[in-house]
Amino acid sequence: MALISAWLFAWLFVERLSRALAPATRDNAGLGLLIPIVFGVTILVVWEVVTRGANVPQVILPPPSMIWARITSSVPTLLADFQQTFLKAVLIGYALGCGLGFVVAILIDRSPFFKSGLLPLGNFVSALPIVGVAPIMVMWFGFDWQSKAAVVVIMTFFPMLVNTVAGLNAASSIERDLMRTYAASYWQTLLKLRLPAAAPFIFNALKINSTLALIGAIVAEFFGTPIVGMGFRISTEVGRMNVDMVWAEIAVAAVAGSLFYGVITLIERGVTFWHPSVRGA
Amino acid sequence: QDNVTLQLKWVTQGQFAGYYVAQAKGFYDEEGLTVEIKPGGPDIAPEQVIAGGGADVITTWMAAGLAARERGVPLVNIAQPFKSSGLLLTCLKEAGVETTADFPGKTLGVWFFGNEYPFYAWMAKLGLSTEGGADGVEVLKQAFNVDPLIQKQAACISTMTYNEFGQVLKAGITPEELTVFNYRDEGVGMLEDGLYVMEDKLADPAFVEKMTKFVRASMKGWEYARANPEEAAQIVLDNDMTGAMTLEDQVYQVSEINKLTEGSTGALDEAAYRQTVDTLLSAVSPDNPAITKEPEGAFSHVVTDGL
Amino acid sequence: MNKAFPIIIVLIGLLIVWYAAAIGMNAQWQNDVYRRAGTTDVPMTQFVQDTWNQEKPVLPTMHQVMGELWNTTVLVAPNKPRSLLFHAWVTFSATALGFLMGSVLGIALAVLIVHSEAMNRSLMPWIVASQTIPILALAPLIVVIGFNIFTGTLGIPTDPARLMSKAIISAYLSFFPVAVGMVKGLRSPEAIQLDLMHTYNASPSQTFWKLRWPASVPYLFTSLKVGVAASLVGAIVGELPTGAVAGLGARLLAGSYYSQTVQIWSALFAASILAAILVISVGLVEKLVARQMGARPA
Amino acid sequence: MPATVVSAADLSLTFATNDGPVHALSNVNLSIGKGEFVSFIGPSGCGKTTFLRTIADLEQPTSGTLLINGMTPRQAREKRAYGYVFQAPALYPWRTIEKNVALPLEIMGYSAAEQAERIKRTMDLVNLSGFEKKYPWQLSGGMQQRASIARALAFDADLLLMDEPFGALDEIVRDHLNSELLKLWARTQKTICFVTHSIPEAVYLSTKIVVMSPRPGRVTDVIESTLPAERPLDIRETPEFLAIAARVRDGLRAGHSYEEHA
Amino acid sequence: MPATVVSAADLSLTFATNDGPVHALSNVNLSIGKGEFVSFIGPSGCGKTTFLRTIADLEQPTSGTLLINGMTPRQAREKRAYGYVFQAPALYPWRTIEKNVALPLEIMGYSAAEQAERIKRTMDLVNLSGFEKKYPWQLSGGMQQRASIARALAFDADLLLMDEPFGALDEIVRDHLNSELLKLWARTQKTICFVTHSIPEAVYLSTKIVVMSPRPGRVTDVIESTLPAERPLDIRETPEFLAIAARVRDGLRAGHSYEEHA
Ligand SMILES: Nc1ncnc2c1ncn2[C@@H]1O[C@H](COP(=O)(O)OP(=O)(O)OP(=O)(O)O)[C@@H](O)[C@H]1O
Ligand SMILES: Nc1ncnc2c1ncn2[C@@H]1O[C@H](COP(=O)(O)OP(=O)(O)OP(=O)(O)O)[C@@H](O)[C@H]1O
Ligand SMILES: Cc1ncc(C[n+]2csc(CCO)c2C)c(N)n1
Ligand SMILES: [Mg+2]
Ligand SMILES: [Mg+2]
Repeated sequence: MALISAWLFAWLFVERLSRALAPATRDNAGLGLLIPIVFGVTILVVWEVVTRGANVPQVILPPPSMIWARITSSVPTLLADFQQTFLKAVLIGYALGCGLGFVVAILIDRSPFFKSGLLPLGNFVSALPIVGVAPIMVMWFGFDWQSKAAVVVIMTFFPMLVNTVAGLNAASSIERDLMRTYAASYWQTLLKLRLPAAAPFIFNALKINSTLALIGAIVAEFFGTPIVGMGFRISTEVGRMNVDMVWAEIAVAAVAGSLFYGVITLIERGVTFWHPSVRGA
Repeated sequence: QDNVTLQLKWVTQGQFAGYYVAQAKGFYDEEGLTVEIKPGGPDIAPEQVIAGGGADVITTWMAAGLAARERGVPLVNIAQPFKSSGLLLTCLKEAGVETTADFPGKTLGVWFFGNEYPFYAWMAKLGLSTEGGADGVEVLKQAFNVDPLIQKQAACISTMTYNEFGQVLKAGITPEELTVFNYRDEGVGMLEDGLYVMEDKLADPAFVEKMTKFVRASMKGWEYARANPEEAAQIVLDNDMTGAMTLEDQVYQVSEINKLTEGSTGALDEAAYRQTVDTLLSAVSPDNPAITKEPEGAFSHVVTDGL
Repeated sequence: MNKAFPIIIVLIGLLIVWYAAAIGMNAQWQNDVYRRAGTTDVPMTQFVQDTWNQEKPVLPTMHQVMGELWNTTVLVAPNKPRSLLFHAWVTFSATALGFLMGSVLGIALAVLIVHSEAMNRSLMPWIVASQTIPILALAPLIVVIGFNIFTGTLGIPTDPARLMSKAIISAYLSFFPVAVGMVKGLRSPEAIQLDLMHTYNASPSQTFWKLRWPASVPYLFTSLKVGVAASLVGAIVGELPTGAVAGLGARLLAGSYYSQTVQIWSALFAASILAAILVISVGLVEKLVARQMGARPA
Repeated sequence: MPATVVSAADLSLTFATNDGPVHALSNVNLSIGKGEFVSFIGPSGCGKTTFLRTIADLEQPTSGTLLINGMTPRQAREKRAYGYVFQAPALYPWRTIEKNVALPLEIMGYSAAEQAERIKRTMDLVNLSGFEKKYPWQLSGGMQQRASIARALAFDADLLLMDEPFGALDEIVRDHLNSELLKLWARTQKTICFVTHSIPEAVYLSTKIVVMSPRPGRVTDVIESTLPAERPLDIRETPEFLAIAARVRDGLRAGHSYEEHA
Repeated sequence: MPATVVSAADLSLTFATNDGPVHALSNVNLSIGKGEFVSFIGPSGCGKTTFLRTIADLEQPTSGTLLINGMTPRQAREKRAYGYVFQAPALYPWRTIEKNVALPLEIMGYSAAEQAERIKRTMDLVNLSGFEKKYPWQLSGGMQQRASIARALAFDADLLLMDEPFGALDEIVRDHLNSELLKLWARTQKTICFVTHSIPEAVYLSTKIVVMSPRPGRVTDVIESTLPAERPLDIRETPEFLAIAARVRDGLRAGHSYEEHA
């Protein structure tokens, strides 16, 4: 109840604020950022008050101030974990997984043979449960980040596949007809028409995958890892009742994931500037 | 009828045979108790569950229980059905481990999630760094199976006498091929599977009464399991909802567990408690701060006195 | 070209790779076995056969997995814990419930975001952040505390409560792809199509139902496909914290505690088959709806 | 003197684009009375569409004032003061033709019976009976354009904004629709703003012809027609008609010569 | 006698739709010689676009034969035998206008310098200089249409298929482009198939006028123009011109009367 009313309050405040700022914020990134920040700060304050006020045991939910203290005092650990999980497993797995999904989508698109041969298999890996896959990957690729990257590849593959396949069908028939009149080759049509038209879909997948990759890498670390990494830290510190450290890692994950997502959104805005959803109606 | 919720530290298996037997054989009923046994799992911290009000009593290892106590969950040991510990470090001779002197430079698999305290205490005692390198040991967070040993990804892995060690043997590796370190023998043994409740509840005589009945029935269950290991294994199997276990494994497990519960009246042996606390306090480090100061009131005989 | 033909070819190719890999990956263990038994001079055919039929192989073979699948579906009553169908059903019900909740939530959020700038600015960053929180870290919290609230405060019986806690994780994972896709989809109408609504002074709800919603359908279905797969992952992950309950996730985990590779793989296959069925079902609905909406055949 | 429906004073509109501002409208002054039929003619890109869109509250003027029935464009739009035929058909691809025509009727809450009746009437008017159940991509370009005209005529707005509605139609249909439009106009006393590229069409239909020229978009001439209200098709051969047409053509040409040296 | 570029014999094309078949083309027989300028005129929906699309290998005939330069439409397309101006502009929204015009040049592998030169020339031709860097949605309807004409003219196909290319243009630009097109045609001896709704335009431009009528789409009249090759704009007032125009109009009207009683 308290949480809901707090959220409502925060939202109302933000609504007012964004109304007031609406004309001004159009092109003002600084003011645009203000709104989510105000919203976030409100939530944090309420969180602090509730956990302290209601005396919630810290092993269940520590207050933000305590989490912050933990973050500042554990910078080297957090940094090492971040490097292990994000810079290695996530980024590499993400690149490979998205790349693979994309390539398979093109293969499927390219030949009817692969379309009926690979697409069903694609569906098949869509939900290969990370729980089952992670131990197998550890078995195959060892304890280090490689096995986590492999899990990330599997997790990010399917969203990319589905979105690219859908995107490649997004070009309108008259736009395709134009290419036919030029007797454009498959690759020319792909490059100059169908990929640009597919871009909004592809970016969808890139965005979804940016968060999925992080989840995948962290969860995969629950199934065997060297003693570094965000997932390792989370699972270990829960067992040690250091819930503040858990939340510190979660905070790092949230910030890293949001930045990752934000960067992709920025690239999306640049690349699909022409799409009505970006052009703004 | 009184209701009791018991949160286990791990999944349904022979390790908890006493409780399942007590339930199946009606020992709880006889005491006027309705007991719900909640299986645990790799990410269930019973300490968290009881702090959140999800259980009346939990089983956990003493090191984890004391650690939780220091972090604001006032757990109190009310009974200790496991007299001795079953944690082993199992190594392949082939990998070059015969004695503790061979550890430097090796990769060792360790269970975390509150199970790592004995290991760190041991390494502290041996004066080995856990940061890897030629003078230290490389630590792996081991999943809860024996794959790393069988696939030779680690020189040593953690096992329990009653479970993983059996798996290693069953996989065809002979005892001659193995070097086995028992934590107890290395002087870093710690009390396992005890029963813990929240301190404030013990102020309520009705609760103490309820727990007394619970412990009494449970100990009866353990006794029965020792007398009828096969039947106990079958009872455990009946309670396994995953359908993944085999009777053979559980029979082995129950019979091994019986060795650990042998001789326990349920009451905590204060000498064993001291040894656990001392080991933990001897190995305090920033990496491994299970506890940093002498615990106060971490156990109580009020329940077992009433047995 | 016959539709089944390519699948068969691809499958055969895959099988060849698979069996070849099985020889390689299981060889080390097999050699150890021979060494312990003191056997020497094993003929190649025998060696290959042995690597394909180990009890706990690194990589089990197709026939082992299929055999296990057969044993645990056809040969066991479907209401027994031994039966994979039983576990698949448990997982499926959480998936379906979670998918339903997740899709509704995802669509609702997308609608709010598209219609209110304040929502867009205040919600979107937090929705993203919510997805970067590793669910497994929260899963115990949800399963444990959620479960307690359901059974304790709300007085719901154990089984539905467990279902709900899993469904919540499932929904948590699936709402995001749906929300992201639908935000894009609901913003995809061309300016001129929106202008038309503007000239009619259509209310936001009219614009939504008559324009934004139908225009977003291609995005909706791609999102739903990803969403349903995510739901299944969520349901399985939700079965993790409590290792010994029913469901494919619990089965996988329990299998892994005893290194029952064949059992793990068969559960993995069961999960994948379930996923494929779910995704293909969404695809079928998509085709139906597209036809209903007069889509131009490709 | 009739009430003023549209009055623009010093209206300017500038688009900001990636390579500099485009002055689509510059100091437009114009007033359109109730019941007038005003044609807009001018070289491509001179701002005709932009002006109509501004009236329709689809673009916001950069400066100047614009009043519709004494209200702001926004208020007028909210009162559903006008029907708009866009330059492109803008049919919704997931609706059949008849459902596309029904769209504004649904939105404005007409009864089912009323809808059916109006759909039938306007589909007949634009000669599309028999194609009710087809989807837009199954129609030819001209048929799509006619469907969009039917859609705008299906409900009764007092002001009609039509952007090259007959551009994709052949002479015969065009003549037919021209006279139907005139009949409708005479019967209902609607005010009509009509963009066209055909000088004869402009002269034949209008009470007032607005000639525009580009870069920046301006009104260069406003010609009040002296033709009688009653206009048979062969009025197009009268000297009076030809005189007006010549004046329009001159205005147009002037705009072009400007463009050609820009 | 010049070589035959397009020859259709008993060509029929039927679309299957949700509510029954649509006979878009029915037994069309037509032959177009090299260097001819053929206009297609007919009521909206009579199959003009469909016929052009069939020539371009974008639709497959249901029956009959169609040969382009003695080849199947497919082979001809693969040889890049024609340039096509669609009825709708079909510009790619992610490309600027100049990049849209460059599209076929890129595909056909022209050098960068050649591309720049051709873009400049055709953009000038359609009067779009100064708009090179704009995106399609920043242009008016007529400007988009002109951009699509520039795109089709940028490369040198011997056969031009133009579907109402000047529909959205005003008279002045239209006259300008008409004469430019005639010049181009005279200079290069291209074969041009040209769909239009304007009778004067058809008569002014063509060596042959094909009149079509709908449901089912048929060719009802083929008029060989007797006008001289050299055609100043004022040829449109000559009796000969008016006579041909009258015959076209009659053909058109006949098609319509048919439609009106269908
Ligand atoms: N959204 C826009 N962004 C930038 N510039 C625009 C936009 N819309 C129109 N313009 C520019 O405004 C000018 C006027 O365009 P408008 O569409 O009003 O012309 P028009 O008179 O309707 O022409 P046509 O007869 O070709 O349809 C043009 O130069 C065009 O490029
Ligand atoms: N893809 C399609 N599916 C079904 N019917 C179609 C399709 N394309 C065209 N038609 C039908 O074929 C007939 C001829 O259409 P076409 O586009 O060739 O006409 P047109 O002569 O170009 O007309 P306009 O002058 O209006 O462009 C029309 O009745 C139309 O409804
Ligand atoms: C949460 C949790 N994880 C691991 C152990 C250690 N442990 C003790 S018994 C057992 C199962 C195998 O026998 C394992 C892994 C534990 N106690 N609790
Ligand atoms: Mg315009
Ligand atoms: Mg056409």
